[in-house]
Amino acid sequence: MATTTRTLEVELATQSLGPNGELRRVPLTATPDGVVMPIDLPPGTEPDMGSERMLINIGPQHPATHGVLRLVLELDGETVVRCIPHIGYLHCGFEKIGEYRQYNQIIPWTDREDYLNSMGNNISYALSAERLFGIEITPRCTVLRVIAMELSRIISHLVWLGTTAIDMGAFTPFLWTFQERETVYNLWESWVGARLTTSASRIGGMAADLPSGWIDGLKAFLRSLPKTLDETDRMLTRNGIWVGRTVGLGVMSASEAINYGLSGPMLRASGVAYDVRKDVPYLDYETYDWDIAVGTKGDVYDRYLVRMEEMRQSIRIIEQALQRLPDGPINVDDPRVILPAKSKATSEMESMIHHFKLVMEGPRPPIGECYVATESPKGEKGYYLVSDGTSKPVRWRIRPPAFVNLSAISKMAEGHLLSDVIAINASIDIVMGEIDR
Amino acid sequence: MGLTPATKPSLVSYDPPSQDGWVTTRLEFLVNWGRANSLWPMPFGTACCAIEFMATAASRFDLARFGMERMSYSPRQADVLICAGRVPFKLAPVIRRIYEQMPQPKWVISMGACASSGGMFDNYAVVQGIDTIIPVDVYVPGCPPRPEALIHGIMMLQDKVRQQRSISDQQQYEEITIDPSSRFYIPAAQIDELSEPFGNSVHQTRSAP
Amino acid sequence: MSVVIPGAALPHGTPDPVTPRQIPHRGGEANPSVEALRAQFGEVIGRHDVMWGETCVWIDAARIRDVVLWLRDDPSQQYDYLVDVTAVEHRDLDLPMEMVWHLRSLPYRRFLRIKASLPMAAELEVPSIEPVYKAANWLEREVFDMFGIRFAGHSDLRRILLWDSYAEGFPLRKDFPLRGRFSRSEQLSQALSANPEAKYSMEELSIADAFHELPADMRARLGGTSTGEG
Amino acid sequence: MGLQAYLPVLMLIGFVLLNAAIIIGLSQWAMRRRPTTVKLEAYESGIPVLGDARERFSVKFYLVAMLFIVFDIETVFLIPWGTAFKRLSCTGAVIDGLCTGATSFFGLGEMLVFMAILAVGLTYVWRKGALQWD
Repeated sequence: MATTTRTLEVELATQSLGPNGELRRVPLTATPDGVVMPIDLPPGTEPDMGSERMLINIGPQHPATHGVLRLVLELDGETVVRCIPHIGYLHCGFEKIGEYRQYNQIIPWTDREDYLNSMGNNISYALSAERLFGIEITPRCTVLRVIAMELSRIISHLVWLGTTAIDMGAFTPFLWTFQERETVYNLWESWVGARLTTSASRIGGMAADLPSGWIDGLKAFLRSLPKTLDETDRMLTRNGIWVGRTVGLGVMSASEAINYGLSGPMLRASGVAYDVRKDVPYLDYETYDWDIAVGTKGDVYDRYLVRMEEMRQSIRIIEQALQRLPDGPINVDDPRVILPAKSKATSEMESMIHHFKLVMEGPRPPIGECYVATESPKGEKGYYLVSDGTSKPVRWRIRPPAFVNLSAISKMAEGHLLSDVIAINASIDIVMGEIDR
Repeated sequence: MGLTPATKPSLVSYDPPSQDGWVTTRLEFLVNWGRANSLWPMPFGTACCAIEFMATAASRFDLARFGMERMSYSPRQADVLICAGRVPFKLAPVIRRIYEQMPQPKWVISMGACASSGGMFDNYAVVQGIDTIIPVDVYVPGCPPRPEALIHGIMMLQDKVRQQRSISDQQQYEEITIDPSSRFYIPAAQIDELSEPFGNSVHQTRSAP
Repeated sequence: MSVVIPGAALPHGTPDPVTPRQIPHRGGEANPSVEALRAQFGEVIGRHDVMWGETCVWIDAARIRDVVLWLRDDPSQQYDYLVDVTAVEHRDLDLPMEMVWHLRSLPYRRFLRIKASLPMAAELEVPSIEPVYKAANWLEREVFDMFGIRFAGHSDLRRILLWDSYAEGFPLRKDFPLRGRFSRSEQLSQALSANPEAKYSMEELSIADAFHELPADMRARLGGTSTGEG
Repeated sequence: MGLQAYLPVLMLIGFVLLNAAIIIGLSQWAMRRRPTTVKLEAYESGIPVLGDARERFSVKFYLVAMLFIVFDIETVFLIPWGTAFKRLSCTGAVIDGLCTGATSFFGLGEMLVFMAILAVGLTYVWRKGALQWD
């Protein structure tokens, strides 16, 4: 998209920041008749009078930005000439708070960061903390965690499907998907007590074991979900408006997608069959029989198909996991991290001291660092923990998949129409809590 | 709900304190009834509470029963600003500007612990309660508040709207003037006092063990 | 449209990866790329260790771009996926600050962590790897925003999470208090009273200026070289 | 007698104007304006606006508007023709809905000629590519 001289080929990259981060402006030189000429443009060049450009804000408070993302678009009529994303409107200092909390106290933070996939984040953090402690979890806990992560993937894709359909004018899928999501809310609530901010995992186990009747509730959900998926599929997949608005939009080729660091459905839609569950397996994912959905062209329509197929594969995984769910303890009996049973803690003296010491000081990992990647609905979600032996981490780094996926939006959006930018932004499945941390 | 006796929800009865004319009280009753049952919310949804707000607006906890299913994303047509989620300092001028651009009569519901008091985010980046920036009518506790809790907050707001003397007392709708230098509604000392850490959050700033 | 299969470059018989069990705290066999790096770059590569099954290589910070470029383009390495760029500052301040790069090779299914230590006294400056990986653009901007480490050769180094005229410094540094340096009312008043152009980057202001859309007072403030505060 | 025939239309116009006057008048009377500087500024997702919307737009928007007006008026002419169709295509007088003379194709033919002329215009515009958007 060649920018005309009217768009002022001034140094668009701003090295204009002072040593401690305050803004230094690049001075603009204006010729006598008020035409602003860039510094190094030879004088006398006649700016061609293209049609006027308009700068508009699809700003923090906008129904189509899925949270508080702000896109500044330079429009030529209806075509987007340049798309400049501004993020940080939900920056709440997660990583800073992580250095002031014990390892088990960070778990409530993980489900407020990517609040659509809260159970998945809890377990992903627990996995990286357990590797930092060098703990192997019990078989029952492994299978339970697989069920929880796949269910969390399904409900995250359901919210994405509902809100993307609203962005393109179809309101009813939003009500269907939230109806399904309410059933999963009931399952979470009966298991952990909270609908959205579950904080379900602990280092070395889970907060609680399944209540009775939970498996039947899950089986009922697994019967009703495919019906909703088929209904939405019948409504959207071959719908003329949907196809017309999504095919050929925001195309990313395979090599570009890898270089931009995309991950998850964004990467697989561009034809790269990389899934953390298959390539860097955890929780025995390699023993389940399921396959990855891979797109071909890498446009918004392929991302929609990949996510719909992923939900069906998640159902397959959950059904296999339900068959192999073993009995047995849910917490590993490692006194460094797991509290003694309540009955022993109130009756025996050293259990009480152990309970008090563990709660007051928190578990202490050996000195070291580790990075564990898991497949979150947005992409490769990883927690990089650095410990210096004390009970509070030195560094709690969240590898945000949606943050890296969103960094490619200006490449995807430029050249399309204004309404296509909304569709492309919805296809990236952004959650601002995770992007701004 | 818990400790204080529940306020008597006055759906129909209306007893104006002073002896206004019969016409103005009936007209006020009609205006308040109209406003209370058709509050158009402006969902200022930032974080997890926004997802719970969507669940409240969806078909199971249907907000349409309270006349609020018509979401208005522009402040020009909004009656209630529902701040669902935490507000960082970078977002403070945005929510302040949107509140100022809403026409009177306007109300604010602060949904969730993070909007009401900064919640668990007692750090450098988050506003410790949006009541330091904009006047708030109803605080809904919870993290995130259950849809029933939000609906209870909305019903409390409807009670407040029903009891307002909308025609006879025009002063209550005057726009609050900003102190031009610091652009605050309330004095800076009060903001510092409101944002003081409380409870066990007082000594959470030790990074070492 | 051919599908890119990770692990394609591995010899045909290699088994599929499995969930790692009983990972040793230290030791364990290192990533073959370490020897290749030593052969290629010699003394630029410092020590390496294997922590919880992940190989970590220490290098000289100034040569990061050539190392990463070679790792990506060499047919025997093919580290084509940049996972993360971040920094770590330890609690006792005489330990230097560490830059951390996480790389992944999709064809060879390998994971490598590259570290470089930056002495605190010196100017925190590291060559940017944005020319090698486009993903590094925002990741490096965030490390600059949170730690104050400048990246030489970055196309658009600005603050990404906090607003450009944020005056309290760099939040993730250990000397930065948890609740910020200023009082709450001061933070709030600075956030609320920022001038309108503080909300736009230089790029948008120059575009608007090219079309004579800048209001007079903003143009006056911008015309001079004073900061956006005015 | 002539006015009598137009009574329904005039009542309709009167009611419409009365309705509009009531709505606007009542709200003007009851409303109290409380303008503040920020409230009068433009709303753009909560961010101060840069530049204004009065821009010179490319000509294709104007072109599409003109095409719409042409074919919209074509449909407007269809309506009176439809009401008078029975009288047009009946040689004799129409008595309470029945045609006394022989039916002729005049009514239909007349409209087909009208449509054909506009169809020529449409094909010209279509081939020239004015309907192609980008």
